Amino acid sequence: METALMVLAVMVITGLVFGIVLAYANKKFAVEVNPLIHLVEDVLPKGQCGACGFAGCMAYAEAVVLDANVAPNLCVPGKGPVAEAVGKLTGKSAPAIEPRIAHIRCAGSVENAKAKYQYVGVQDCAAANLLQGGQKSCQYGCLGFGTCVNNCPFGALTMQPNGLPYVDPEKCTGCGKCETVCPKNVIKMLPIDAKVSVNCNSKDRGAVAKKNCSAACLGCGLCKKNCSHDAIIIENGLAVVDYKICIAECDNPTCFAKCPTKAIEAVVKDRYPMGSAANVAGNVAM
Amino acid sequence: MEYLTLFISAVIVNNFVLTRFLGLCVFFGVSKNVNASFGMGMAVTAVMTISSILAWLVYNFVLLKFNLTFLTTVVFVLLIASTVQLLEMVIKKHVPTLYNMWGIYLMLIAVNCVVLGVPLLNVESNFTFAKSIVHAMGAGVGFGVAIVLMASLREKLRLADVPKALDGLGVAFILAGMLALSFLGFSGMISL
Amino acid sequence: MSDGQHNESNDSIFKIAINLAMACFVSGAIIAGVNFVTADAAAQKAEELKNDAMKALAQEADTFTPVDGKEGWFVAEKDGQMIAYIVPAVSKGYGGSINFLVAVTSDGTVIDYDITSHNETPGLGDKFNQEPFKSQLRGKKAENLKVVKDPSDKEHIQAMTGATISSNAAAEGVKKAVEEVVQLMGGK
Amino acid sequence: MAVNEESLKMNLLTVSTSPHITSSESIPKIMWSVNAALAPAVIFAAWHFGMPAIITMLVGVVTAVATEYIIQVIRKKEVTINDGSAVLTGLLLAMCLPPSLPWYMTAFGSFLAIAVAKHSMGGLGHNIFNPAHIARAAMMASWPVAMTTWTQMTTSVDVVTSATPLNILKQQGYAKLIETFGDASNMYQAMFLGLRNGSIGETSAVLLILGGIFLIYKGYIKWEMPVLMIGTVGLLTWIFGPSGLFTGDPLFHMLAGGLMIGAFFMATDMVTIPITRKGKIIFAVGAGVLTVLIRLKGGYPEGVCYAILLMNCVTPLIDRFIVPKKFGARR
Amino acid sequence: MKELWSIFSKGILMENPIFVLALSLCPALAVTSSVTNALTMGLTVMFVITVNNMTISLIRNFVNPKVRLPVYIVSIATIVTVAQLVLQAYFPLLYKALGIYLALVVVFAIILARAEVFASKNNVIRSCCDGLGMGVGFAVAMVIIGAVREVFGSGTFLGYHVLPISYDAPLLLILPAGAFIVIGYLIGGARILVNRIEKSKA
Amino acid sequence: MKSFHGGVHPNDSKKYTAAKPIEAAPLPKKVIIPLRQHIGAPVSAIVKKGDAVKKGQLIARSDAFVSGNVHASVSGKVTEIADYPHAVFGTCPSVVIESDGLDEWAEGIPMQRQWEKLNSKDLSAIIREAGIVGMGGATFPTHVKLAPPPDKKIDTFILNGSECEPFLTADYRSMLEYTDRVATGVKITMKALGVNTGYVGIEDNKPDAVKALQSAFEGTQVKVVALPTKYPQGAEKMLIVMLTGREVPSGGLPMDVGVVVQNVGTVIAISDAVTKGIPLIERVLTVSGSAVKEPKNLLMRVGSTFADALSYCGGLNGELVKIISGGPMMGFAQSTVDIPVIKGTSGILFLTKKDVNADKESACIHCGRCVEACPMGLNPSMLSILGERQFYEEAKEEYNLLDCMECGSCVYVCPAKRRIVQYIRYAKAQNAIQAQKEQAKVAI
Ligand SMILES: Cc1cc2nc3c(=O)[nH]c(=O)nc-3n(C[C@H](O)[C@H](O)[C@H](O)COP(=O)(O)O)c2cc1C
Ligand SMILES: Cc1cc2nc3c(=O)[nH]c(=O)nc-3n(C[C@H](O)[C@H](O)[C@H](O)COP(=O)(O)O)c2cc1C
Ligand SMILES: Cc1cc2nc3c(=O)[nH]c(=O)nc-3n(C[C@H](O)[C@H](O)[C@H](O)COP(=O)(O)O)c2cc1C
Ligand SMILES: Cc1cc2nc3c(=O)[nH]c(=O)nc-3n(C[C@H](O)[C@H](O)[C@H](O)CO)c2cc1C
Ligand code: SF4
Ligand code: SF4
Ligand code: SF4
Ligand code: SF4
Ligand code: FES
Repeated sequence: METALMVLAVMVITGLVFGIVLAYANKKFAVEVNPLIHLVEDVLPKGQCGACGFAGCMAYAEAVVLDANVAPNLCVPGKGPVAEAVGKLTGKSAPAIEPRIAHIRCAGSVENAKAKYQYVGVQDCAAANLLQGGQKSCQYGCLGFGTCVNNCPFGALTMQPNGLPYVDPEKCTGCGKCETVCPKNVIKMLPIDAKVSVNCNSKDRGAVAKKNCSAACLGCGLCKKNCSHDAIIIENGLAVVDYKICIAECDNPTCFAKCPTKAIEAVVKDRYPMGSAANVAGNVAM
Repeated sequence: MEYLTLFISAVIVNNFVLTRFLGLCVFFGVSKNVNASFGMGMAVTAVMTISSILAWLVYNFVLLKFNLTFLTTVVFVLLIASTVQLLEMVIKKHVPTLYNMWGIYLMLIAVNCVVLGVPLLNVESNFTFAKSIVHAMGAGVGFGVAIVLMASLREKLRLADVPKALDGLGVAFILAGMLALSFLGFSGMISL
Repeated sequence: MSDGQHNESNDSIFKIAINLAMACFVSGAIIAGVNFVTADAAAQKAEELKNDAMKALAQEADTFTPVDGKEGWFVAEKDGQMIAYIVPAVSKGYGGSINFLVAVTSDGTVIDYDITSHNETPGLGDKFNQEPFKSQLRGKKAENLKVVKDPSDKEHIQAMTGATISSNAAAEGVKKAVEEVVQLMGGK
Repeated sequence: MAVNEESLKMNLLTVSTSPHITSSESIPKIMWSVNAALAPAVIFAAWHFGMPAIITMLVGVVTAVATEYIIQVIRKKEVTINDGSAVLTGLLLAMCLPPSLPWYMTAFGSFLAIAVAKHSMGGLGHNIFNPAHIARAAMMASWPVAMTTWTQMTTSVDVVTSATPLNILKQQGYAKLIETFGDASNMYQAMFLGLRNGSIGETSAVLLILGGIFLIYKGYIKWEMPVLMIGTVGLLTWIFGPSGLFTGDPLFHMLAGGLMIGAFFMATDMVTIPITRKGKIIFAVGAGVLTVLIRLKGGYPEGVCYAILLMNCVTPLIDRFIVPKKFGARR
Repeated sequence: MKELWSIFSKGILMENPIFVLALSLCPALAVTSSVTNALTMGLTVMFVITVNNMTISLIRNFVNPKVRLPVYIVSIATIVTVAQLVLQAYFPLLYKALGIYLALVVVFAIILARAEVFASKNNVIRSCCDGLGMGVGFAVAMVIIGAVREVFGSGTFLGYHVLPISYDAPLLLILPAGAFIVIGYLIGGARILVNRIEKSKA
Repeated sequence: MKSFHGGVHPNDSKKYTAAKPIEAAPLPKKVIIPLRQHIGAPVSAIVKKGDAVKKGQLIARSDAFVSGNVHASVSGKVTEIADYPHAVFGTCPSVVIESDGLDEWAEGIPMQRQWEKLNSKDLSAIIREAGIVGMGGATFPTHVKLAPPPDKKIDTFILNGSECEPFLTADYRSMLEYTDRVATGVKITMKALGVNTGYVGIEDNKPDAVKALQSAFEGTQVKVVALPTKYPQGAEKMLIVMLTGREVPSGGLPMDVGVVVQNVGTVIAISDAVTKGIPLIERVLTVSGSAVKEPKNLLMRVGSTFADALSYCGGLNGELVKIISGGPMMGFAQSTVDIPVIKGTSGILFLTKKDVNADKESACIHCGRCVEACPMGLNPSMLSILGERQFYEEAKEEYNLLDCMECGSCVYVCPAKRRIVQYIRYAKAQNAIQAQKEQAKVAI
């Protein structure tokens, strides 16, 4: 019994002493850490892709909490739900972000596009690009060393045997990392419900483009003529689709039918044409 | 001389991390970066020395006196946790850069095997007050040496082509194993 | 710290301290309770264990009585007749100190020994607590407690292969115990 | 890469970044040269220890190469067993083992060296520890008895055959050592030529030195490293002699154990040592100091292996602090 | 029910405390040289973590946030001390075998981590499931490590010879260095497994 | 003489052309004159398609100070102004002139001028007008170097006659055959700079050039020094430290230590421009390599193509795998022969497989050869690894990425055949992009 009392005494005294010390210290040394930051960070998908424009998820969380000017919907991979959650936590309203997907604007596979020299060196597009713009005759085309593939934080890209990357629509979050690392500017983000896509990035004149690559957009304007909604313009010898008009007004695209090089194509049912088996086969057959 | 032997033994021959397996969570958690590891080594040394002193006093003047040795665990852990928390608050307030470097790991010291284990070993081996302090400091320095070495190795491996499955923690363990193998060279050098 | 508490409570220092003290109080109560229940059993078990250990060393003995003035020493008696001293000893091995409990007859012959704690390498040095090494030491006197590496020498103790240091330590620890007993007897 | 194969067929010009010419040195050339430099010692060992040594060396090399091959196939990496580095690791490991070790121990060690120490870190160039030494240390820990059992030599020259000189020194003292060999000059001679017991490849100092000189001449190793490491060992053992300061026998310590093979062939493994010349010097001296520390104070008679491993541990730190002097830093 | 199962099961592999979360690594090395020790420690931790999770979940609303950590620690320490006392009284040999690590259960990060991350935000039943799951995951991991080390390092399992007597066990596995290396590869293996499962789910 | 740290000793391969006197190449039928032949602001054409031009006529200029005028190198008709392949930039807008075969000088050229009477300002103006840029390879506009900012006191001029690149012998032959023009050019430059101390640094594998210049500079303040043969002896930082003992600070320019360095070709051009009023329209270059039949030193018009050079040299001999504009250590590999010669083209190499080493790259084995070879005291091994792993910032902040002059010594010695220079360029490029982004952010 005596032991028991001693135990209780010791424990209670210990508890009291540390309680007082800690509580006092807590008051004395308190530092304001905004717990919101952690909450926001918890919500983010932690891909650390930087699509938000900050150095990783933590940095964005900090910025969005502390800086009133930082919008809550900057996280692209998180899509709507994350934007909403961040908006709720920070009390900022979150306009929906438009879902998008990476699109390879090049059909210059090994078969279609000529090489101008044999490259020996570091297997990286940006590095190869420093040598006279890379080994392709077409100076706008995909170099095929897969810098985008290696940089996709979500593993959505794979390199195909034909030397062009393939975007897995299931995995691509639309973060846009690949767009920023591609030295040739081949990748562009496409609205997720786009109906047609131009698979070329060449700003060469038609004859030159054709000489360099059999799948090039020649800038001939047939698609423009065939579009009844004026959604296509020819810019620097390249067809450009205005997706605002295209998506809103067109429900039966016909523009691509006449394209002599199939540089403009319908986006097939699985949302995305490039690299699909049929598409590769089509390119080779030409 | 006796103290020196004790110290050296705790630092290298019986290194707490590599042969006694104490404090591994922090050892693996923080050893990604040499600078942070160096700081952590110092922090552990400091915390361990302070808590060993307090623990020795409490044990010998309270617990032993009243025959309450079965309370050792509870009292020690509370003592250490509170000391660390106090330390954390002080550092956070006054040296924020240091705080940022260790981040959440400072809290991990509070509940870290080596920090509790050394005071426990001290009382278990009936060390005198002075010996306890030397032992604790030796253990802390040993921890520091191990974690800094580990961090430098891991910084080098960061650039290596490590198999994917092993990258990170797996290879860190294998490295620790090799570090321990190398430290076997010191074995038999000092026996207590 | 991943604390999700938004409500920064402004409780007084005292209130906070009481909170912790309460926890400690409950904890103390539980521990005291459990201790109350187990203390006797533990003490009894410890006693039993000790007796068992000593019994294992001096199998014939039926009672063990502590020796005055010699901490940790016991006299093993059979039918009131003293047959051995049970003596603790320490020596230095490969990995640190080794603790022994040695049963020695009054004329300084080893009956048996047990190693109660050591830090030798498992599978190597720790074989000194197993047969056949152990049996080598039984029946030996102080002058024969010496490690040699010559297989033909049956007078002395054969080193365990690859663990000469541990072998030496075992022999030395036991020898120390024997010598102390001899000294005690001689001093009488 | 598909892109390049295609362009190759079309006979296009090659374009790459400057420089467009390189020296003729290559990794295989270096590795095979080191193998060649070891050849005299290998042949001597085969003669000196006979069949058991030959088997151990074969098992070491074959296991190492096979392991490397399998791992590279599994990891879908280019198979580089022809570059000679796996052969070298296997061979060096075998040369640091007692001749009549059971074959499965050698195989275990060789596997460990390649699989754990080398390829788990990423393969050639990425390993932090000397694979052969990691394997030896692991084997030492695994089978301490077998690893310290020294058997008959086929060419024994009336010398004790059951222990290595360092073992005799550690366990029976210096006087016994001299006694074993007759007199001191006999001892130095036997040890210099290699007519003594020990690990397979470590005994013949003269052949190892010859191999080392070849490598220095080829520029594959820096002369400072072996010289400083051996010199440090000599100096320290002389200073800290058995009966007071400056009473040691430096010559004995320099010739004994694995110091020669360690200093010429293992402390010089560029993958695991500092990159700068100054760093290499620090490494060599440090390894020498640790060798002496372990020999004189440690639990083992020999310390070269652990000394090198311990210096491997600090190599990244050395590289961090010992950096080349940059041009233009001085005004 | 399904939810509880998923709370329970995640601790076993997907969030295994040792192989995946890398918490509580000390016991995973220190007391796994034999399966018996590993199992005892595993069960002890399982007991402590479960009881503690329930306790914390019960008292979470009464704890002042400023002393949250000390209170949690007191709770854990109490449970550990109880376990200590019981083991000491009824299983003294096991008590001795676990040595200082038994007291150190208090500071195994996994226990506090579960208290902080899970139990302090969930009700008793869920916390109990979480604790059990983590505890089982811990125990399983311990036993796996122990089995590898014991079988290959001494040729026995639970003390019985499972490999031929002629098996010349490499002591390395029993030593610290070997323990680190074994766990390194086990972690690698677990990572491959976890990735496979995640992939098959996706 | 204590040499600078590092450097390498590649086979100098100068035997192909060292003994061959400079030959003037026949007049090309057509020249392609790129509008970017220098570092600095681009120039714009002041002629248009169809215009008739004379040799030496100004055809493109810019108002920017750091820029270089461009002149017609033959007389004839402008047939096109369009993008053409370029040895350094890939493609570049160029003026194409079809030669009329008459090779007529523009009005007022050549003329006679007493340079001794001109002051430094006039000299600079003439040099600027003549479109002279550095002919050692970097093509930095020469008049800019001759007009240092007032806070930089220039006290020394160095003529870079080291020509350390293998294969190249153009400077060597020029020093032997155009000794007087070289001497005059040096004197003019020193006057323009207002300095009295001059050095000529020549590698000691060209003893006759040393002798020739020694007698040419007899009795002047200009010292002709034979330097140990070692690549990159000709890099200006190495040259300066060898001749004056001054180390150009990290990130600095020669003028920071009071020195200006010029190439042999450049001073010849200066001499011609000042004494005869002839702008820079032709240069001496070496055509060599084991894939050409008759390697030669040629005097070629700017704008003639590599194909012209090849045909003057007897065509191909063996399988061509690589064409290099410049030397093998620093030059640029080309993908076609239709590349125009520009002011900075010091050599054209046609190489076969045996010259080129295209072994596979492997991981760095930390042998340290590159560290020992790097004249800039860098750690190329680390730079390449960091580049490979995309740690550009770390390479810049902690491993002095930007100090690398891309001399290629490290790659030359690397047994793992690591493409260190490519990694370095890549890392530099990525850092530049990053810096641009940062600036853009600040601007917003
Ligand atoms: C990992 C390891 C553990 C060892 N443990 C012991 C040990 O517990 N006891 C011992 O006497 N020797 C031990 N040794 C061996 C000693 O270092 C030394 O080699 C041995 O005692 C020499 O004895 P011998 O003459 O019997 O071969 C160990 C060696 C290693 C590598
Ligand atoms: C951006 C830039 C500015 C320069 N400014 C000067 C200058 O003001 N004065 C000068 O004498 N040289 C100047 N230089 C030229 C360098 O000193 C050097 O001659 C030129 O970079 C070519 O050297 P290299 O062939 O060794 O690369 C400049 C070079 C660059 C790239
Ligand atoms: C690695 C390297 C090697 C060089 N070698 C030479 C050379 O051999 N001869 C030369 O005239 N310039 C060489 N240069 C260029 C010089 O550094 C310097 O730019 C030039 O001499 C300046 O003269 P310029 O402006 O008249 O061309 C080299 C530059 C570098 C970076
Ligand atoms: C001079 C020299 C020494 C070497 N020494 C060793 C050695 O001691 N151990 C080893 O495993 N490999 C050695 N190697 C081979 C090679 O570096 C080794 O396979 C790598 O460490 C594996 O990445 C050596 C190579 C050279 C060129
Ligand atoms: S899309 Fe761009 S980054 Fe991707 S492989 Fe093609 S060129 Fe490279
Ligand atoms: S494919 Fe591009 S946009 Fe899509 S997830 Fe990968 S990096 Fe982001
Ligand atoms: S290229 Fe750069 S890193 Fe390489 S040796 Fe030259 S200066 Fe050094
Ligand atoms: S020369 Fe090549 S292999 Fe050697 S250290 Fe440099 S980069 Fe690495
Ligand atoms: S269990 Fe985490 S530090 Fe020991």
